[in-house]
Amino acid sequence: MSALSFPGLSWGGESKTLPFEVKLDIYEGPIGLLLSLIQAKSLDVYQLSITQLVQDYLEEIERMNSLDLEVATEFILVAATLLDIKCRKLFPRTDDGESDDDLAFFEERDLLLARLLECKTYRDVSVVLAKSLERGMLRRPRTAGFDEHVRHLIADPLDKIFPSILAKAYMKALELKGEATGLTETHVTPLPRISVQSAKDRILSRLDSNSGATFDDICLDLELRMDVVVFFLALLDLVRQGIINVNQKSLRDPIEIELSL
Amino acid sequence: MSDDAPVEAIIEAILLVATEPVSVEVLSRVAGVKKVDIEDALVRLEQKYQDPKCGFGLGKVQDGFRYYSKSEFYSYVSAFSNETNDSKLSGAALETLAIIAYQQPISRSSVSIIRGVNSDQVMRLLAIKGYIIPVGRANGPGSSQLFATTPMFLERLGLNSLDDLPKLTDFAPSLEIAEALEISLRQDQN
Amino acid sequence: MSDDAPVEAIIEAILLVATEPVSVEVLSRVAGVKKVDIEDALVRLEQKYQDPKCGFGLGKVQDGFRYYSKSEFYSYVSAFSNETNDSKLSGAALETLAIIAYQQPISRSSVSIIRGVNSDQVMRLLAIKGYIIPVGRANGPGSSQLFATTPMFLERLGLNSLDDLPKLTDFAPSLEIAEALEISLRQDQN
Repeated sequence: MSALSFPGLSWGGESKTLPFEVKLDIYEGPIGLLLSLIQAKSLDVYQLSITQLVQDYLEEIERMNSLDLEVATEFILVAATLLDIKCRKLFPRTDDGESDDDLAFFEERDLLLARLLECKTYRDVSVVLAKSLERGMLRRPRTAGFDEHVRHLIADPLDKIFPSILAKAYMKALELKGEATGLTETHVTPLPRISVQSAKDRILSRLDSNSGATFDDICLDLELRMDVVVFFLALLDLVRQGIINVNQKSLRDPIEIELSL
Repeated sequence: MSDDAPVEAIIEAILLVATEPVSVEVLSRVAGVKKVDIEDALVRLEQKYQDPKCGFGLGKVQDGFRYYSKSEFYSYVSAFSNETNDSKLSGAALETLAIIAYQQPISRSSVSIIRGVNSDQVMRLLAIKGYIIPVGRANGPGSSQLFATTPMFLERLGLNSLDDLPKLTDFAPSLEIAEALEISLRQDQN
Repeated sequence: MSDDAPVEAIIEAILLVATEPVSVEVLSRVAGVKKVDIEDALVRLEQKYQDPKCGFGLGKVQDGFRYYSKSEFYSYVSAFSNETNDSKLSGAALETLAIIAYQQPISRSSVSIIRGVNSDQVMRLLAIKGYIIPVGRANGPGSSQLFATTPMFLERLGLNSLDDLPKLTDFAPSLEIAEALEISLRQDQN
């Protein structure tokens, strides 16, 4: 990998106390790791040794000193796709027809390719950004702001505060905190009130042959995040069964749903 | 032109206490003079600061102006602030920053999806460093918090606005690379 | 010994980024020139800033030098403060103050970690307004400065002592949130 590091910000002289610094320097995600490995091996996934990949991965985990479930899951997915590719190469199919399995495989392969390309784009552009940041570090903005002697000129930022407002602000700050560490409400959310089957029924009842709906529309009256998750699972299952088609223009666009045929 | 207080001096007094870039509009309102007069004064100030005996200059970011130490004196400034290079941004952090810069506003989970790895901690670090900031919530289901880059990020890049970011299309992998990747993933047809 | 960088320019660059008054000793060490040369340069700078077109000047405080906006322009500086002190800043300041009030003594970095954004500037503002004050250093490695609220803060709130702050038990955070907080604070100390 190219050297991406550049002199970072001083952080009130306390940068040494940042807890996660070291960890970040070591680890790149599965997609990034995979991309690095493919590039190192002249872009040939086929030649890539799965055992080598797994071994490299395990070494990374070792260095991280912890197993992140999400990272592991993602890695397994990527590795499985690669394994599938290798298997198909080793055991060529005899029949010419394309089965559903084949289609699913092609889809997965294309998805992996798209992600590799996307990942590479951002990685390449980040090298340029790093250079600009490095140049930007050479000049420093003034941050001193108002000095002691002009203190009386500063509009009081805490006009009209009461103890209760302060307490509320504190509680709000703590809630934000909980989210920042990834401990979100899902940890305390009650069990879903809807089954996947009934969610499927409800999705289908919203669709007719003429018009579709968006996932957001369908989830509009759901109160619990858990219920949204259930509806999403139902959505995935309906796609798998070929009952509906979904379409999303880009990551943040609504998921459009319509009946198949 | 006011005869008692020179516009340049008013601008200097304001920029000295500013901690963020100040727009011509704000300068004009606070100084009580027309925007063109502020603009003229800014040009004169820029000329004045070009003197090599001057250690700082004006920087323009996101339509605002702010004082900067000149980059020629970087070594002195960093010696003064006792900086060490041990707070480097990692490749992971830079990659994350790039994704946020181009896709903002974007949620933690969307970044994680693109990178293929949980990016919460990297994003927390970037927020604490002041490069990104939460800007509100998506209004879809689940309503996750969205993040965007800060003016400081643009400032560090020396850019006026997000439009000045390098075009992403210039960085799309070349056809050869895309093909090579695809071939390597393609199943043998025979 | 300066190679070709003018001493005045080096001093200007340093004073521009400084947030506290800087002594002649420090300037001399950082610029790598003799103290007399720094003193001479400071005299030349003072003369330069006397120009009525200059909005700020050099001030000497407790053996240190810093920039200050000239008092002729205080009305503009004050107007600028009113203009920029929008609700956004107030919200950030309130949140920061609340965290310090309930968790004191606490370091800058701990506040930043809890808020998820760099809070150095807000804390500087709160210190200048006299609501918080540095009270010593943590004894861990790195030994960051700790901050606490002032008697003036209590006075503003109409409280006799910190014990009179509203009890949080009524709306205490869930165990998970409390744990997350504790973990991050623990990390911070290591």
